Amino acid sequence: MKIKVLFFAKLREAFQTNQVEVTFIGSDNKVSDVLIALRKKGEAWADELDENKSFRIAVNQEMVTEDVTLSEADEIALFPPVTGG
Amino acid sequence: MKIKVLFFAKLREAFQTNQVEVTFIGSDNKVSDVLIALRKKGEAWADELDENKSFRIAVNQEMVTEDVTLSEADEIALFPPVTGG
Amino acid sequence: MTVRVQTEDFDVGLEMLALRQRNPKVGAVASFVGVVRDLNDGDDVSSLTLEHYPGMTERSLEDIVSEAKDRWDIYDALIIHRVGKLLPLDQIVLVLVTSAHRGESFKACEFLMDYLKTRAPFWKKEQTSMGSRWVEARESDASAAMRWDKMRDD
Amino acid sequence: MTVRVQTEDFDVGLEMLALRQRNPKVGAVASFVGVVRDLNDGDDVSSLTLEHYPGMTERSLEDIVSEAKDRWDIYDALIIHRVGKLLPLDQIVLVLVTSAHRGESFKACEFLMDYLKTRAPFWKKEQTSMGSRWVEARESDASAAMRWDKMRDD
Repeated sequence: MKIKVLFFAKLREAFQTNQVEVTFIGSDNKVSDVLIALRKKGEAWADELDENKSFRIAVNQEMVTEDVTLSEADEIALFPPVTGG
Repeated sequence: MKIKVLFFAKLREAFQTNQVEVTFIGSDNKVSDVLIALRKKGEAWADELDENKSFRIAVNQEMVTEDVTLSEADEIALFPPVTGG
Repeated sequence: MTVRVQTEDFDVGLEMLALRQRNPKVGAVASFVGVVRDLNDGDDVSSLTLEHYPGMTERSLEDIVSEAKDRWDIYDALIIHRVGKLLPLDQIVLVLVTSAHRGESFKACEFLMDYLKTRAPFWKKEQTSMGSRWVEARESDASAAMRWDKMRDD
Repeated sequence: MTVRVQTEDFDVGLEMLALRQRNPKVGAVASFVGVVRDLNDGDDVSSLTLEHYPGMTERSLEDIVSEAKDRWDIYDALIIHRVGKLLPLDQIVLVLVTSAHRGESFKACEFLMDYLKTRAPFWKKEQTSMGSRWVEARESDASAAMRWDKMRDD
């Protein structure tokens, strides 16, 4: 299962990329599994996606919590708390 | 003591005038004394200024209650509850 | 000028720009525009005539603006109220408030409208297919204004 | 269109006219404009860059407008939010709401701003004399939005 993960704002800058693809063997993966995989990509990743950091998660453009189960072709996005308006 | 009384909106129409002058002998007159004098001017006056009617009183352009004591040259105004905005 | 009573129409965009551009610390502009509706209490309204008490009107509006400035951390406020004959879709009243953050300007703007509705000496007369009639004061306006009195006591 | 995300500036007066003139039953127009301030947290801001999540932004704004229409008796709402580089005094966001009576449009307008501030994926980066920095989310925005959640439960 391939999952596209987008990054915005401070996370995009910290990871020096605006998206990555995460591949899983098997199904029933959750957002939390994606986070675990991403934290292994390096210090900036482990730091910014630490459980104590307040980042937001969207799946298919809806904000969700990390216990959401993913389907093939889902679009995940990770970003800081929003500051528009 | 001469007191000028202005009327607005429905009261102006009912009394067919936008102002009258009320003359009192002596001082220490209150707004309520003016109302008593005005009610004697005819049926429309007695009717519109009846105690049960909800009209508003301003003295020198500030809304007040009828127990306010008047001074020479005060400007009284009587009008319906306001409906601007 | 903080308050204007006039027969002419007003341009919301221009008034807003003029009010906020004075001050680069303005982060929030709340506004309210009242408009003549073509229907009131079930009858078609063909036009509206607004009468006021010259002198007292300006004074009461200025008092209301002062009170808003005492209560909330706002920079500026503007009230424009039209008088004379108005037609459906015409603008009647504009209230503008500027502040650093939005909460203050929202509250002050609503307060200004609520107080204006019960304290500023304007009277509306409607021309309908059933003839002319003075608009009756609404109980809901009195209670809207009273919310703020209560808040002050808290 | 109910929501627009754009780099260009907007004209509040024109947008207001377009929204309200569709409907002669509109008696009230509440609006809010957010403006770039030249100062934030004590530092001079020379410019602001607004990033967003294309697609999700429009969708979240439309959801917020739908929710406002479910909650209050309003006719129409419009949200315009700018992205890209902005300077002090530039307009950032416009929220417009029309209704028959003022209470509904005031409430819906403030609700739209509060929800937008916590739910719509925009991020501000400030350029100051001390360098660039991402604006931190405010706790006060989270609690402003939570007021409405609470109200719904009541």
